[in-house]
Amino acid sequence: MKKFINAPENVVAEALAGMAAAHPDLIRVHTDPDFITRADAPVRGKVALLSGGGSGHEPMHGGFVGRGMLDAACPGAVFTSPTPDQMLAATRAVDGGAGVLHIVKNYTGDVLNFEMAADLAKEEGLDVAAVVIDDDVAVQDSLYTAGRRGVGATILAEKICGGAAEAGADLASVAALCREVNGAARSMGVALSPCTVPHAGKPSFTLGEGEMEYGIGIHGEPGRKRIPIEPADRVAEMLMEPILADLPFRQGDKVLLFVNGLGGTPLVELYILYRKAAEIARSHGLTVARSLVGPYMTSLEMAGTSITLLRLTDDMIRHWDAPVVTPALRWGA
Amino acid sequence: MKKFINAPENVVAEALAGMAAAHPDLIRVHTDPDFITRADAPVRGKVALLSGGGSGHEPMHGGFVGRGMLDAACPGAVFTSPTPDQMLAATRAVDGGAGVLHIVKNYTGDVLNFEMAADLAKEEGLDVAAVVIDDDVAVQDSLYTAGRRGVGATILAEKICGGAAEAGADLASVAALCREVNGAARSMGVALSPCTVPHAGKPSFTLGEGEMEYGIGIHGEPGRKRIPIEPADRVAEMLMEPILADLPFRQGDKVLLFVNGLGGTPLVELYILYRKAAEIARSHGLTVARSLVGPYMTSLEMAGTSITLLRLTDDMIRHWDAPVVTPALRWGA
Amino acid sequence: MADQLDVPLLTAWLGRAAAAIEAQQGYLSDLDAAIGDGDHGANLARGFKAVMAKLGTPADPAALFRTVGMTLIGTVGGASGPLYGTLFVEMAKAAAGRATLDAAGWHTALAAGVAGVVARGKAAPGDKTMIDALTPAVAALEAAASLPEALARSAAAAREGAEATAPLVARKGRASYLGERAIGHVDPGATSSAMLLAALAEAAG
Amino acid sequence: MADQLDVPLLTAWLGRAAAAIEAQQGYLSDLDAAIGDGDHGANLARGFKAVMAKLGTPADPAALFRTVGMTLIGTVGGASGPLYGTLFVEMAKAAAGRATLDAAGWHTALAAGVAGVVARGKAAPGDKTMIDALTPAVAALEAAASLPEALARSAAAAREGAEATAPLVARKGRASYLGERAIGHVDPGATSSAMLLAALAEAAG
Ligand SMILES: Nc1ncnc2c1ncn2[C@@H]1O[C@H](COP(=O)(O)OP(=O)(O)O)[C@@H](O)[C@H]1O
Ligand SMILES: Nc1ncnc2c1ncn2[C@@H]1O[C@H](COP(=O)(O)OP(=O)(O)O)[C@@H](O)[C@H]1O
Ligand SMILES: [Mg+2]
Ligand SMILES: [Mg+2]
Ligand SMILES: [Mg+2]
Ligand SMILES: [Mg+2]
Repeated sequence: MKKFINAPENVVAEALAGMAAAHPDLIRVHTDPDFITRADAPVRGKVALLSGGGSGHEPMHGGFVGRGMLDAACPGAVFTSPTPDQMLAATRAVDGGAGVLHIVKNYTGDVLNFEMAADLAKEEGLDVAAVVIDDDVAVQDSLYTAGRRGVGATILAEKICGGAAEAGADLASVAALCREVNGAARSMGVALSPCTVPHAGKPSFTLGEGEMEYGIGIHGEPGRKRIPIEPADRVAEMLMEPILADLPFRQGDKVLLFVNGLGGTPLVELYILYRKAAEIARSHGLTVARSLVGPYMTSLEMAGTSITLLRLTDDMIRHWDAPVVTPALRWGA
Repeated sequence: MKKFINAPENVVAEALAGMAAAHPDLIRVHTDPDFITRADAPVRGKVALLSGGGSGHEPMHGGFVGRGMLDAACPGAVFTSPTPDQMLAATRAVDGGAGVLHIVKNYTGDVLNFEMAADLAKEEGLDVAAVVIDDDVAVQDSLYTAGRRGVGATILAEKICGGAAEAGADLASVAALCREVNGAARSMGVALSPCTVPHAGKPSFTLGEGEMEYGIGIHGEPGRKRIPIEPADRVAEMLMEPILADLPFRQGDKVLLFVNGLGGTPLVELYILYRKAAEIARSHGLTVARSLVGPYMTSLEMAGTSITLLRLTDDMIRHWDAPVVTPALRWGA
Repeated sequence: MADQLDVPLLTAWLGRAAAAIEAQQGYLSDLDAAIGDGDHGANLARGFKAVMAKLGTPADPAALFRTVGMTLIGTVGGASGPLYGTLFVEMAKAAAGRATLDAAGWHTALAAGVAGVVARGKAAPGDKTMIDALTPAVAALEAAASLPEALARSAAAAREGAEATAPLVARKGRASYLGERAIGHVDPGATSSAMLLAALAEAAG
Repeated sequence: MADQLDVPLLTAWLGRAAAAIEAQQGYLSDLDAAIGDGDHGANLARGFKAVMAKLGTPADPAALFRTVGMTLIGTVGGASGPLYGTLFVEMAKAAAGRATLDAAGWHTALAAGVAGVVARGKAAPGDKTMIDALTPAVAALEAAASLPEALARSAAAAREGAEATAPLVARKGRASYLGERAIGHVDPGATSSAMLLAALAEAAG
């Protein structure tokens, strides 16, 4: 294992300290329990947005804390969901009197811990709503699985709901918008290499020189199937096909196309994939009205990509375009 | 070689097409010869900034084209400097009547090609100035080398000079500021793994499990020496020491601390390094007034980092803080 | 050979459990890497280390269970944190007011704990989770001659239950993403459950 | 056995050179990977492919050299693009107005080309660059009995010059970053220069 770390058990704490030092104007880092809030939290009268999950996916979620996006993020150990006490303390810290929305990625651990936190917060009289994101078409959404995973749509929901909250929407409306974004988004991922969790010290799986993991998650878990590696254009097709098949994207729809890097894939390759994915979208009569390209939801140093397609409403576009000032996403202010 | 590409010879063209599709509001991609300009180029009356270099360092330079930073970028083949015809065509395209500054990283190839381009542009009556960036303390700056390489300071110079140009500074002033930034910045890098140039199809060097390349460049070339891998805090020290030793950074100086990822290093590790680097800067009596953390100047998928320290003047801070609207760096507008 | 579980014995159990988890940390994480995300050993090791640091000298079994449960909830994270936490918190409720637990008392407590895990995680036997170890462990306590014998049988049943998860397709948790690819791998949570109960049998044996 | 270099012969030379570069592309890039960035083979292969596509039927050697030079400048990039480009552009200037080049004419042209490379790249002999092959190649042309013999000697001198770069520390180009680590490796640009001159000797031989 070759990493710039001091000790596996200190990775999260030291990275948080680094974030605090690098972005004092944007965020505050709280320790024991660990969470990140925007520098000016709580914002009076504004619905607060809170997300969280395992570390190792940076910039998600801590990099999205700031004006126009998240009010707080709770980082767990690497690839391990955070604990209810973190979420409870963060909920208290960012509640500005208009309630707190928990944006939860659909993994058993995240869901259970957020449930416990929400129960505790409600016992304290806090107004908490939760939306579970589950956009990953690699997983069959059936009674026989834990359901679809939450992946790329999480970031889109955080930005769009952040815009709505900043514009004064109330908790029920922000939660409804979050559900709407989740319902209109689909994702699919593929990996060319595994990643190494610091604690484990060895790669989470092994892939042959000619192989890729299709339907990969973001926690180093194996994907849906292992298949021969394909040229970039074919990979883009293989990711777009199940996305387009799953949601009735219709001729004339405006979409946001998000080509995400899982960490170890250079930007130049993401743009090669974007080119083909956009072409496929256009050939289906869709208008790619907004885009996002980069390593925004990573899996440590994994080489791989995921594509997320979101069917946009005009409301979503407005809130997407609204100013955002966070360490990782910033525009309009 | 496992990459999301179609064919090595199409990497640059397809990535450029992807960039054009993803950022139509910010940039225009021109082909044959290849270059990128900001969408509204030429900007009348503004000094234009042009940079360029081999591809494979994304987002540098194409990702920095847009309002408040570069007017144009010329991408070469992967890790190969672009050619004079690209630079000449780009110079013509962005000249708004106030002259064009070429920001050139100090590599023989970049310098020679930019020299030829500047000669040709001047023959056409264009007003061109060039500044060579050479901030890499890994290379001895002597008669016996090609001189220090241009690395992280390039991006800082592009942003700061972009701000000055936008504010109306004339060509001589922007060039002087660029030289000033270069003179006040020092960088040093280290790699944990090599990268694979698509054309070569195999890693540019091999490193043992316990080894790192100290004093690495950004083109997959070997570094100054191969040494045993160290904990992150020690790595930060080993990068900061030669930087601090080289320039008389003085107690009370304000500095910008830039911890750059070379591609394959997760953000969480960059923040761990940032934490220690900032601590070292503080312990030398420096005030870290601004910071930048992320994979801004990469070497394909290389795992590694570089640290750049820039001694700031109030002018530099003002131009750093000024609005910038590019695919990779964006704030204030 | 104890016939009652009192605070010193339960404390000894947790010490053994923590040591076993620490020693088997790599093994548990390897099991999890095969069909999950490879953190189960690290998660539990972190949790049980915190438990040993926090435990102190609780007044009674209920207080002990509650501290264990809350500590696990606060330090483990992931799926197993809330589930093991709930196990102990529900055992605390069921053991409330008792200075010691005999075989029947332990049976009541563990059954309540497992019911809590089922309520929270919604897993049924055969879903390839810790429930596949815990449910037979409760059942094996039914008609026991002595406490040590009951605990030994319960631990054996948990072990068998854990091993029997190998041929299953997972229907809960992260392994459920894998479909048929989960076949042939033992569930990490079921394995850690069996370890915990083995430690108890040893402590009381 | 030609005693003049005319356009057909020079065209044949470039064809051989392009084929040799293409065939040795991997070798040249490997040499460059050891002490540079591993692209020298790909750079020249791209350039000479473009040269063959653009060449057409030039009116005289000067036109041919100019097309080669401008094409290399426009397609190779890196350090070698402007340098090889300058070599040919300066040869074009020196050959202006001649329908063919005899041994003396070629000597004049090559010397002018190499002087251009030195002017642009500022390398001296012993700096571990293409100059270490080109300079002896010019010198070897001095007192030649016949053109083929001159070209054969020149090619041999270039080859020896290239090989002699191995023990040197580089003082120009990317390899200069390496200091002592460059010792033991042959310079890629010197090697490609030797290849070009070998192709000429073969074409005229
Ligand atoms: N819904 C559930 N009910 C019961 N046990 C579950 C459930 N989901 C997961 N588990 C158990 O949790 C274990 C995984 O724990 P752990 O690896 O610590 O958490 P995570 O899956 O979040 O990484 C599984 O092996 C399984 O036994
Ligand atoms: N200043 C110089 N003068 C002469 N030749 C040089 C100079 N710098 C580099 N070279 C030659 O260029 C070769 C490298 O070419 P190439 O790999 O194509 O370019 P780059 O170094 O930009 O990647 C070196 O092997 C050397 O022979
Ligand atoms: Mg986990
Ligand atoms: Mg090069
Ligand atoms: Mg796990
Ligand atoms: Mg080279």
